[in-house]
Amino acid sequence: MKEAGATPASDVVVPVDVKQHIVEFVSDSGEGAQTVGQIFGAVSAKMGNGAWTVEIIPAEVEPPRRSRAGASGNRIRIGRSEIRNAGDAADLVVAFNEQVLYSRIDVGALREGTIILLESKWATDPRQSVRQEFAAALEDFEQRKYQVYQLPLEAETLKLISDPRRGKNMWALGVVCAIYGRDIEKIRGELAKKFARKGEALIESNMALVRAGHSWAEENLPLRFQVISEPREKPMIVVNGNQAVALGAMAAGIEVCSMYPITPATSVSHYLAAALPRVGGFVHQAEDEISAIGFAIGCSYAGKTPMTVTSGPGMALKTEFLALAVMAEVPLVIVNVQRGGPSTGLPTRVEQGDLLSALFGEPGDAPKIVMAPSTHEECFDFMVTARKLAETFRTPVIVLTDANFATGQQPIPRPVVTEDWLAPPFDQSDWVDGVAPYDWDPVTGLSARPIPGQLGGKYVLTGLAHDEQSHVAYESETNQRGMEARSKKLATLQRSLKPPTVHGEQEGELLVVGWGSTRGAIEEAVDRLREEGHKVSSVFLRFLSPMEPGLRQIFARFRKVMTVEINYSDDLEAAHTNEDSRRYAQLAWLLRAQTLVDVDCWSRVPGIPLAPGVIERELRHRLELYAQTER
Amino acid sequence: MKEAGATPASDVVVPVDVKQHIVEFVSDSGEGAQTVGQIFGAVSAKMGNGAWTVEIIPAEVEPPRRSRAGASGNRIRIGRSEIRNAGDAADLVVAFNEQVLYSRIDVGALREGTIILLESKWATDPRQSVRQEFAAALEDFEQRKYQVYQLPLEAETLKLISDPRRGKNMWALGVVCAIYGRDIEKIRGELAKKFARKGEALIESNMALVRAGHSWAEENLPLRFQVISEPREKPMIVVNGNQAVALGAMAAGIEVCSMYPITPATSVSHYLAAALPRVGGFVHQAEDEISAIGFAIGCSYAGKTPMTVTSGPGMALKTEFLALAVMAEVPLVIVNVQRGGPSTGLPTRVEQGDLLSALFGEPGDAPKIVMAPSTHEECFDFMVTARKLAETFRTPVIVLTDANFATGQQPIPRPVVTEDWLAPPFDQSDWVDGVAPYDWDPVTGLSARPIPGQLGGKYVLTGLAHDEQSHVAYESETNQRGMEARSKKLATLQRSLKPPTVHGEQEGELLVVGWGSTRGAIEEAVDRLREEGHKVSSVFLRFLSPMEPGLRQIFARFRKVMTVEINYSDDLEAAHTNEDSRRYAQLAWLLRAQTLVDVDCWSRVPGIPLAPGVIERELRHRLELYAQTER
Amino acid sequence: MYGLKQDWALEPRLRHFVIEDYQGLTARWCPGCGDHSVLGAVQRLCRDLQLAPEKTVVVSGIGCSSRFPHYMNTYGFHGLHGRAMPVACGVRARRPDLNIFTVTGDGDCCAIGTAHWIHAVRYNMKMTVLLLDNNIYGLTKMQTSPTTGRGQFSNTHPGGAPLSPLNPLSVMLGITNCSFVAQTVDWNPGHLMATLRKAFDHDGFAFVRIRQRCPHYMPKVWDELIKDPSKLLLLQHPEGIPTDDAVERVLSNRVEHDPTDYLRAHELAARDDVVPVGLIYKNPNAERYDLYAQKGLEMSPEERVAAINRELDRFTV
Amino acid sequence: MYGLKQDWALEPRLRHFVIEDYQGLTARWCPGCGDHSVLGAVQRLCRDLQLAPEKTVVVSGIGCSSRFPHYMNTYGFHGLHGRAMPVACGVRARRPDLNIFTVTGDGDCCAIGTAHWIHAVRYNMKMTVLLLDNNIYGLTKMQTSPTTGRGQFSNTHPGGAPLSPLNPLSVMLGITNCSFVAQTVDWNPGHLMATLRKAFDHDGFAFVRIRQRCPHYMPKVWDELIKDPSKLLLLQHPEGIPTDDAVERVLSNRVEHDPTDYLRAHELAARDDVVPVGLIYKNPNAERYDLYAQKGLEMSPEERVAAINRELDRFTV
Ligand SMILES: Cc1ncc(C[n+]2csc(CCOP(=O)(O)OP(=O)(O)O)c2C)c(N)n1
Ligand SMILES: Cc1ncc(C[n+]2csc(CCOP(=O)(O)OP(=O)(O)O)c2C)c(N)n1
Ligand code: SF4
Ligand code: SF4
Ligand SMILES: [Mg+2]
Ligand SMILES: [Mg+2]
Repeated sequence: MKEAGATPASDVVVPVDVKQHIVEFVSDSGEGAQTVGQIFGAVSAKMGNGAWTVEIIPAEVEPPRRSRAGASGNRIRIGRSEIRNAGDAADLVVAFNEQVLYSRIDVGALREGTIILLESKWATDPRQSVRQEFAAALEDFEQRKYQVYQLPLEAETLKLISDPRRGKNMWALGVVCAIYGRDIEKIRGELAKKFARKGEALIESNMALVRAGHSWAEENLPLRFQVISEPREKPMIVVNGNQAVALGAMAAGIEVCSMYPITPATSVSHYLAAALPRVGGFVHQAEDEISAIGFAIGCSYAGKTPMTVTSGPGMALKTEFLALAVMAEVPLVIVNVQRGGPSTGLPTRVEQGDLLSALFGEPGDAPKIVMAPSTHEECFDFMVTARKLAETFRTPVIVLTDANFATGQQPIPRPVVTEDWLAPPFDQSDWVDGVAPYDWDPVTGLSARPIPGQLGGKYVLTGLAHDEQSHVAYESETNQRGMEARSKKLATLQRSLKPPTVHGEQEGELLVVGWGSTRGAIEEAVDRLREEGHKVSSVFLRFLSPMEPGLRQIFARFRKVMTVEINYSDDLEAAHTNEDSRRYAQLAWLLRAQTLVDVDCWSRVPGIPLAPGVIERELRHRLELYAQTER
Repeated sequence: MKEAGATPASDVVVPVDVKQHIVEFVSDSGEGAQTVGQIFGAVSAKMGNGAWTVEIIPAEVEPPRRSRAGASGNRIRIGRSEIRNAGDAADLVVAFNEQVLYSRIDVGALREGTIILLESKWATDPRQSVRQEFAAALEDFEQRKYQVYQLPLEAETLKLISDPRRGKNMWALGVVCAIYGRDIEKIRGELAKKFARKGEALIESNMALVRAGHSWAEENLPLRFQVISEPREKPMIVVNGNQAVALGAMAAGIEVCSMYPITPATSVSHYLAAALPRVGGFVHQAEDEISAIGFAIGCSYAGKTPMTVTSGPGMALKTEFLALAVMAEVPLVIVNVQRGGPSTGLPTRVEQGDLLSALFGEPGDAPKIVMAPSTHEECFDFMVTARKLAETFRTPVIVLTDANFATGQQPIPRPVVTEDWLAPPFDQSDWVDGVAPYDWDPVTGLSARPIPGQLGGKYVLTGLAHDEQSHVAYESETNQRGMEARSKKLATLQRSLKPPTVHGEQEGELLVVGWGSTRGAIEEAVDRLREEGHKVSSVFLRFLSPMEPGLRQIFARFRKVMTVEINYSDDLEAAHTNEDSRRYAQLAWLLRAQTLVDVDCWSRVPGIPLAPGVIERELRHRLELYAQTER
Repeated sequence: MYGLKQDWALEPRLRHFVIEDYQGLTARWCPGCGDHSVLGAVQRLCRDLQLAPEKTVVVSGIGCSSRFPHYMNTYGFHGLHGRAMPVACGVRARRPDLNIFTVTGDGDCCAIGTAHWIHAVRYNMKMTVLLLDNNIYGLTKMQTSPTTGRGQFSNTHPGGAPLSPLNPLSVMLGITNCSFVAQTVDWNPGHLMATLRKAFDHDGFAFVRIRQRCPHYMPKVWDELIKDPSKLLLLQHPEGIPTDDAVERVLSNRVEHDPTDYLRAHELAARDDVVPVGLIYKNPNAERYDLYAQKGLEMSPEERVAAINRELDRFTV
Repeated sequence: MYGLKQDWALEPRLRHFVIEDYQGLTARWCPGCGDHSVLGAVQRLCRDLQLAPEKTVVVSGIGCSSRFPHYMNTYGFHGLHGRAMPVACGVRARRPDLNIFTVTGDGDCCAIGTAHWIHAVRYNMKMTVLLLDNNIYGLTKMQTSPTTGRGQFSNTHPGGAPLSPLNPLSVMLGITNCSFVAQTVDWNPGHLMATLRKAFDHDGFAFVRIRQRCPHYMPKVWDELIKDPSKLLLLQHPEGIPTDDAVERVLSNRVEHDPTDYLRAHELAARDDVVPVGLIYKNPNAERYDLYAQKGLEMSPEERVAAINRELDRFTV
């Protein structure tokens, strides 16, 4: 253990050059570790580093202090080039007490050698129990081979302000900025954004703390890391997935977000509630999720462009209306920010468990478009695409994101919004005489839809089986024809899609298939194995319904195909199942049925994102296993 | 055309011996064709014939008279041995006017040569339009090669009573009884059951009409058919599928049916509403389907045995609570009487469209037991099994029946109810000390559950991720463990199941796989082809989740495997799809994913049961197709 | 598939509408069903007010009564059981130009639709709402509805309904922002028309409970009420539903009632010896959520793109 | 897994319960959260009445307030958001022997749970219902609830809530069979206890709306009410909530109110200048659906088998 304060650093510490580094700030809830973590991420992005910032959130609203349950903060992974996942173990952790640090240890966020900057004041706490806990922890940390530096966090903060809980985060930020050579004047800009309304004085007092931390670290800490960055040419925005979705929604011309609060989807509407009125729309908070989608469907029927956003339990409630939207062909974008299921499950945690229910959740045949962005950029872009597809294919479109996206922040190129994205679905000129409201094209299944107000377009939308005139019809042939038309639309879209791009070699031993927010981690794992010479590639599906074409051909070029997903499957090696009963991961299930390829899977439900190192280990294990069983 | 009344029959008409015959009664709604159809079926059953009776129901409550939309009645198929589906075209139809007959012609219920007994009075109707319609129809019928006999239905009835609308059905019944040599004294018993409360006089006046019709036919109609019957040894009950479900529910010890009305499920609860109070229970009509299942879950949590019953749109609304029941392991029997979907769809019509949503409808992983009875007897038996499995496996069990069962009536052996079927799930002796409320067995995933009132069993049920103590738990391992335990239960049940029995040869060219109410028709079609020497067999799955074991082995013995289902799939020969995009029928999809066998399918959504002849034709076509493409 | 014109403004057209312009498919209700009279009344109302059919939307749920839109020759939305309200509110949200009628049944509104009904009353968005209350589930063949009388036989309560009926009027009066509650009967065309007219003119959520005959399943219940007009209590007031001689001749049991008198409204609504017909309650000061929802409707595409860019500025590093 | 004993009768045991017998996991609400006081009061009530913990079930939905069951050492059901009522009614249906508490929040009860709430009031099954009304969605981090004040900032209405709050008391008074409606505040332990006690003793659905502090998200709203006790109007009546000196000392603003006076109850419920605390309304004659539901509970297995055989007879040919 190093006693940081007591070890004057040599004047010139030569920075260690690193490709990427993972930094965490953890504190009790309310001590502001989240704020400074975000600022650190934003400043790094501004300087041109790749960055991924993810929140550490306690399960309770006001958890007890100095408790594992109360850990609150941020993990920031920065790198020379783009960073697309939260990485493996942390390289450096700033902890405001040893208990919150334990919550990170519990989830495996640390490794041997991790540098810990730990508030030192607990050693002299008036409560004996606290002193003991702290001493025991220090001993334990030494055994775990962490590099601990004690920080006089509160003591130094108190030199500048009277309530250290309102400032030690800034001082700590200063320390970390010194370690990573961050430009602290860039912090000013971030603080100005944050405290715009609260006035210059607050910004200044915070900057003073940052500077103080910075100077202290320069004098007392022998730690310097350099993550080379190149200033960007194009403007970037730093957003989490929910913000990207919200911005994408506005750019898509969506003017109504009809929702009911649910974690982790709510923050999409929090931002939209503030922003939509500024761009000419509003958020409707309905009395429940059923009403939320019903209201959105009403909007869409009336020619306006709505969305609804929710998570697992809310999706369940929307099932009936979703089927109506499919049956009556009402365009609608539904965003499902997936969380841990089933039932209330793990409300704040990540899972990819809603794929099969998105495809097959509704009684009866309800073909619809299902998309899953796999990057932050796609979170934005897919909203625009989804709205376009919804209108063109006259159908609901489900966009599946997840809690990993919701809380993970990343710099992405600033999108250029164009006016035609906003265009209303239709003008109100007269409906073409004699064209039926469901004039299903015999090849594509597509039809144009009339909007109330359009002369000559009058029709009565119904969820009953209906003919081209939207008249209720009980005839066998009519029912078959309507079903066929709706099914054809998916085939039509599928014909317009390109096969997905394989990441890595086009053929080899193992192909890893994924979808959604795991992309960054899976590709990083695959790249590590490739560097070692393994013939592993990966491919990501962004369209799940219809599925992108050409999969069988791609799969055929690999000896073995498997998916990696964050949802439940019976393990390949589990004793309780056999080939007859094994329950596969959700994408694997789809791929098996569609391609008849023996697609294996490795999936887990840890409630946290899959780290690249974890995936790497499992892929390595699979490679060995396949080698044993198949050669 | 034969002018029946005008053609005195020879004294002794020799009856034509037939293996089976299909008779229909059709009238305007309210004219009682349904009543007499049911009586004819019951009497035939009583005499020892196999019988299947199915209602013909108009879509509206009080449709206009003499309209195709208004056709109301019954089809009765009787046979020497057991009859397990409604058959192909009718052999003999009694029609109260020619318009309702057209509605039967429209759905393909008639064939060349079908005998029609048609009310003659329209020829002399005061309205010219009616006379014209009637005349035109007679001409048309001749062209269609039907054998038409005119009946003085109203004229003869008027000889006995003043309002013919309240009696001509009975007279017609007498006619048909004469044709088929039915014992008209047996009718008395049926009438007595029906009119028990209304008094002897009504029964007598109806019997008089039956006798009059009988005599008239003996004198005037040259038609006699003989369907040989053997008096049964064991007592039989005549029930439709919904009644069988309701009786099974009571026999299973279910004391609460918590429901919200929805066609075609409601009749289960109509009967239970009358019967349950007699056997010590009650029907709860909730304010909606969500509340209905919530109430049932509350009952079950409190140690009582409830069920809920619904159809498509109601199932959609139950999605969220169903996931809770899976997550918190609450035993519950859910009956889904499937109807045409998606959305409101075809409320009165048959479909098998809810299989995938039953398995995968809930966001997150929600393994549960899904069963589908394939005969009327199973409709009864599976309720008893379902309740037992629900308790033993501590899980919801979905029983999928459909509108075909709901309205099809059949004689089945009278079940012998035993007391242990009724036993409450638990006594209230103390909970074993130290046993957790979710003491998941590491091999089977099973655990016993405490019931409020049990000393020492206190726990707080939750839909959040939880540990063995039912404490909310956010840890990765706990979440994984809970999921695994719930998944293991399916594997455990699967290990206890036997492979399904193949109908026909154990190997061959084509294996047809089916589920649910199509069994009778599929096996009849298969048998016809087998008689012609085709190597076709069939197999029925009654467990859909988990699936019965040994399927791969069975499939391997056939050159080609396909499913026949009443739900939507892209046709094998449809131009709009290809192997990449074809959307398969629901069971086919499951089988492909699980077995990786290239399971083909033929499925349709006509809203009416698949007739054996239709299936036979399609199988024949498939045999040709396979022969072309594969040899 | 994307349009060109941004606004929904309609060029003025010189058109005159006759009753047939509002008639859609032939109504398939039972003979004598009260829904027929309501349909006729709504069609006459449209004609009298010369509502452009293409600017008129009839939203409904599922039930006999909810087949209403098919029989109108306007735009219609025959949605899900119990869910007419959210759809109608959604249609209204960004379309102040449309005439909206919402048609619902006693099961549709007061059972499965309860939550949406309560909250729609509170949102108070401008529309005319017709509750066709026949005290039974008609379409599904005679199950108890929340408004079914206690002891009444039904298929789900063969021993008689165990609870006294819910009173939709009393329920609504307890909801903040409730702005217009009227009651009428389908078999008094004069009063029905006058009530619909008043409701249509109301600036907010105008709720009319129409006692509707179901001769098919509940002949007795309705016969009694129809045969004895003294069972109806006609509410009169200058602010209320205007009544003419024809109406007053039949409805001799009358009382003055100021519809802004909240407690009196409660008292009247709760009466079960008579059926009060007329305007039970009106609150002209209730807040309107549709006015809130329509904000920003006038923004041009350029303004919107500029505004979105300002949003992106917030995230730009 | 099937049991042997048919009846649920418990042999009498001689046991004495202390407060710790009702304490479950450590409550994880924010410091100062009103839920803590309600939890304490319910635990004291159980102790005072010596309720057998294993015969007591606490049912809830989802929300901060709905974590309640975990902190009790009884049976509990922490179900779905908005769906506490149907579950609690189901528990009651065939178990007259259990003590049932239902705990819900203002979002849980008055937004997503509206339909079940309205109908549970109508069913009037015996249970004690606690609405922990903090005027906000707590668990999901500060969104508008139906009872949020107009203009109040929230994360879904950063410009202020657009509508005046729903009044749960007024809503319930409009429901047929409503039998017990009381209001109290979490920060007056004496009145809270007295109210819970009265509610528990009520034979039917006893609904208590508890104004509950959420210092985390709504410190101002609650501070104002707490600091000025004259904002509370204490209702007093021999039939009402008994009040002692301690309560009366704090609550000096008092009025007599006969809880069986329906119109007066409406008038009081609707007041927004003060918060009436006490028993707003009581109807001892309301019908009870649980009595209907319990029919046949006493039948023996032999009787049931015989009855089922009689049913089979009906179908036998
Ligand atoms: C989710 C759902 N549940 C149930 C039904 C079946 N259903 C159709 S209409 C209806 C009730 C109709 O009663 P009401 O609303 O009073 O209308 P009425 O037919 O009497 O006019 C029911 C239960 C359905 N279509 N959807
Ligand atoms: C179906 C569903 N929708 C939304 C949510 C998210 N959610 C959980 S609690 C809650 C609201 C909590 O507010 P309230 O009922 O007032 O309880 P409080 O937290 O204030 O005590 C919401 C919207 C959910 N769990 N389930
Ligand atoms: S059943 Fe009743 S409500 Fe339905 S159409 Fe017939 S009369 Fe009207
Ligand atoms: S957020 Fe509010 S309601 Fe929730 S625990 Fe904290 S103070 Fe209580
Ligand atoms: Mg009705
Ligand atoms: Mg709340």
